[in-house]
Amino acid sequence: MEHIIKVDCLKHIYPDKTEVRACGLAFTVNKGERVIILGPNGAGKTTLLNHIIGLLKPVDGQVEVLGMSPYENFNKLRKHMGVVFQNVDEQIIGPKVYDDIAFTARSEGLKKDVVDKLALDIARKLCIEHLLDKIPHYLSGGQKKKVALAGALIMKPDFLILDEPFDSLDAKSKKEIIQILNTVNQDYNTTLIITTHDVNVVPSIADTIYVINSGEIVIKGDAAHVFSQLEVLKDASIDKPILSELFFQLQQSGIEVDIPFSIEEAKDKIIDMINEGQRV
Amino acid sequence: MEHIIKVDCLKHIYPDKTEVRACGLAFTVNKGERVIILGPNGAGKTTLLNHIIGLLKPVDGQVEVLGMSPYENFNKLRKHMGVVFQNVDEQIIGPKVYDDIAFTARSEGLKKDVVDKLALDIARKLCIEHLLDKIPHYLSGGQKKKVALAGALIMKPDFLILDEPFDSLDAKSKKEIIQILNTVNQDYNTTLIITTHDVNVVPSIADTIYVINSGEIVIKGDAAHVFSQLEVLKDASIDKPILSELFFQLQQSGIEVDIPFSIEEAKDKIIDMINEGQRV
Amino acid sequence: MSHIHFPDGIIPLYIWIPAYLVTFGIIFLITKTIEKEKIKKLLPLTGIAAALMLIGMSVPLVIIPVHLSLAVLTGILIGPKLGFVVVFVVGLILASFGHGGITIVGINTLVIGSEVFVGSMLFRLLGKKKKLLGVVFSTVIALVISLALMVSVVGYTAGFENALPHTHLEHSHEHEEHIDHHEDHHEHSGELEESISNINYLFFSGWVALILIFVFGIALETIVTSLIVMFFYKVRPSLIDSAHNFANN
Amino acid sequence: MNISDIDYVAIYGNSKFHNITSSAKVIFTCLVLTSIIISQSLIVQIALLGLLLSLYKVANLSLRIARLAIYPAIFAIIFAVLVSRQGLDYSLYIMLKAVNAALTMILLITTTPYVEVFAVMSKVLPDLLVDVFFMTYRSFFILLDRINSLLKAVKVKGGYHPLRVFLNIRTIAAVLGTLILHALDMSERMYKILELRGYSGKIPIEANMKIHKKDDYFLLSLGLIVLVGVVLQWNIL
Repeated sequence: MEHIIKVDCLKHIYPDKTEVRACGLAFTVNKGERVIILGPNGAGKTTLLNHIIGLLKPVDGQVEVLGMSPYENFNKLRKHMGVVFQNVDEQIIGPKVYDDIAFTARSEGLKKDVVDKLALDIARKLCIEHLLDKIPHYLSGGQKKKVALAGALIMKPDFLILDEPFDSLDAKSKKEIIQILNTVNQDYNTTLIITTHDVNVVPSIADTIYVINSGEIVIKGDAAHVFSQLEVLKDASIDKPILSELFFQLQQSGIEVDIPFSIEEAKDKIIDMINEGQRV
Repeated sequence: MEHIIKVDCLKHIYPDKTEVRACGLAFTVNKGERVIILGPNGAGKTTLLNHIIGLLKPVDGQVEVLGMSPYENFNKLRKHMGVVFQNVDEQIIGPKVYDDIAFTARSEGLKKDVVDKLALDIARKLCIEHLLDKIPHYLSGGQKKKVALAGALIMKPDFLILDEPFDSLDAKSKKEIIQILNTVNQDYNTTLIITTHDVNVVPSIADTIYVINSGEIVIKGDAAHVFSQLEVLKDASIDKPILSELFFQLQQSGIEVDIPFSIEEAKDKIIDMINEGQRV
Repeated sequence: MSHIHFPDGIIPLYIWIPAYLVTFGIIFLITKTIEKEKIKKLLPLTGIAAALMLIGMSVPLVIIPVHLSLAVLTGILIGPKLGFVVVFVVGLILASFGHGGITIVGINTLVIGSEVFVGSMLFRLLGKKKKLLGVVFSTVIALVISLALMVSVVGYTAGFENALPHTHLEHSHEHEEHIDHHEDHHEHSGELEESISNINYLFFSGWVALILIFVFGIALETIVTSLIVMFFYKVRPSLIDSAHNFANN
Repeated sequence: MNISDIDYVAIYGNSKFHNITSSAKVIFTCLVLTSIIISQSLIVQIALLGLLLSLYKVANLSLRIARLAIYPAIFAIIFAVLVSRQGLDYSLYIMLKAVNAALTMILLITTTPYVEVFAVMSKVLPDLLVDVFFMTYRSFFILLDRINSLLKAVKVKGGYHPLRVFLNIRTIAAVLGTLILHALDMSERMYKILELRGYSGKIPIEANMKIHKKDDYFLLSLGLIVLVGVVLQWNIL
């Protein structure tokens, strides 16, 4: 498969002289892939995203999206991207929910009935039809996130780029958002690039995970691979996923068992062990 | 023990006519207790806190703090409370970190050397001495949280009331804040009242947990009790803690085992089961 | 929009010092008329309004080519009294990095303060029944008045007569008192009559250009202010309605 | 160069000038400003410009910062050429006066954090006004982040079209409307916080303003010499 995004040892210097890097392993994304960028606050996740979006100009290193430099081809590439930043409050531009969802379509100069249809379609897909006439300000956190997501998705972009989409959400909203993202990925083959520091959502949404720690991409792989590397995760002060930690401790107690990454897998492994009656 | 806070079926109506309640089980707090109010976004957690603080006047029901109505005795009770709201940016008032931490002490009219000592003590306790001379908007999220916490703690209040203190923090900062809170609780016997939707932090900080769902307090008890009630938690759309879910599934598979609430406990239980070689 | 970007050293002492004194007098009166208890509530509001105005004036909004002042809007939202305080605070902060002189802050406050006052009072009067028309009229009139004030200050300083072709001779004396270096120039002023009228002509077309800029500025500020007020009507009408009952602010 | 850049330079800049006690710098600024305003001689203005530029060197300030003075320079020139029509010397004099005054203010504000300037001002201004300054300062940075995010979102969503002016204006109105709405809610919350934290009608600050260092005295003497020099020259002429 061809890489539609390639990032190679990026370096960025902010006006206040902070240097942020994304070096280490190469960052590549295939069409339709669901990519998670995992790392603690301040690791450089958002800087990496902003380079991919084309909002920042790399001081050093390379970023390529669809074979182009995103910074220099911002207006061309913008149409391929849907972006939701971390704080939804700061990106929903009202007055009504409808206005925000329709924003990009309207800005493209599409006709009113086309815009209406697009907005209604995406609102239906995200089950927020009933919110279209509401004022965004009074919505709950989860609802706002869905509105921002609908606004990013209205033009059916090739990539969906999300910065900490699960932050501040309760369990239910988190699950809903994950489900929406997976549906969108399947139905439109949309590539997902998502940053998060919440390790527990990862297995349910990631094809590939990049772990980034103080500007270095230190692990790349699927959930099973990443979550077995407890030491590297610890260095990156990433929450050890609870199951990995439990099974790691079992290993330490002398039990021979692989580390699972879903509750079902863990249950099966435990039942097997009990059945075998392995003595410790 | 005597209840220092009592809330009984509270009802509040916001200007936009939204009605928020905190009914169901009675909400009581003892001196020195660490209380967690757990619930999804919009369940009424913050409303409950605002009543305890005395910022809202109940339309119906009763709130008592140290035997008084907090709304009517706001200025008296204020001095017993340290409060940190969800958005710390907005509550750091002092132009420099030191000014902010010292704010309450100075407003009380204490002498300079007393204020200095209090501010330095609390800054040391929270390991933010090196920040005292900084200007707040250059701090990271986790640092701001600690500064706000120091400002709330300077007068060694009887209660510390925190609204979603773990929101948006990564694993490392979360752990630091939890440790600070537990230390403060032990050293000063400060009563903690904390809202959160993050179920995984609960075991490490809660004596008593109240689960609140659409205005009803539906469960009250310690971690072991609360986390065994998976059905009620599910109704409240609260994340099932991963370990509880795992052991719940083991139970469903016919294994007789109690639900643990820490990784160590889970590990021991699994090892026991393996040793017993209980057949399934 | 009529923030005077005038640097220091042009407006004479006998104008800017009294302007400062009057400004302080007004601020003193304002703080005296607000109840102490209310100050707590109004402090964050005032600070935030000033921050918003600073953002309007100093942050390039990228997608439209000019800065906004948001003065009338501020007046509508927080009333003329606090609006005046806000204008002073903003002026002083802008002056701190050369966005207008430090000596001009008093004059600026009075000029833009009048814009806030006229705008918010007119809106109270006119905005009750016809919302859109009310805000458009209030903004335009407030801007025109403050512009007129500004032009008078500038004009007075420069000497209005100066702008008119036949009075430049009388005026040259005024400057002789000020600046001794220039006597030689003015000795030949008779010979230079012709070229000076040319300059006057240029100067006149300068005024035309200036007026066009003013009209553009007024139009833009009015449109944005009206759109924002209408935005609030849609989103939170109570905000604008309360502007009509601001008896105490 | 905007307020947040200036703030950054003032706080994180490191030079002899940055280290001088704030109150000394404020007094120095007042002395020099007075000199600039009362002096009527081109030569003196040129000399003052020289002095200011060497102080910029001492303070380690880049040209990017001095560029802020171009703005008043242009306005002064417009005034001098279009309005006064007094010839080259006078135009130069007016321009230098404006530039010098601006450079003096900028020197102060890029070497002294706003917070400290406000603290010095708190000795002469009424409490309420000083508190408004502090509140403005805090809110400005919070709201600046917000509007930058909003503008970033507009950019990414394709909300900017160079040729569709009315669309742009409508967008900016929606952006500002959204920002103001958030800001007003924030003011409600800040009010509650002030109440809770026991705000007594004055934000208590500690301003370490005692002039004590050698450099403090040096700067003050420099300011005095400048002023006396200008006054003497004035009297002689």
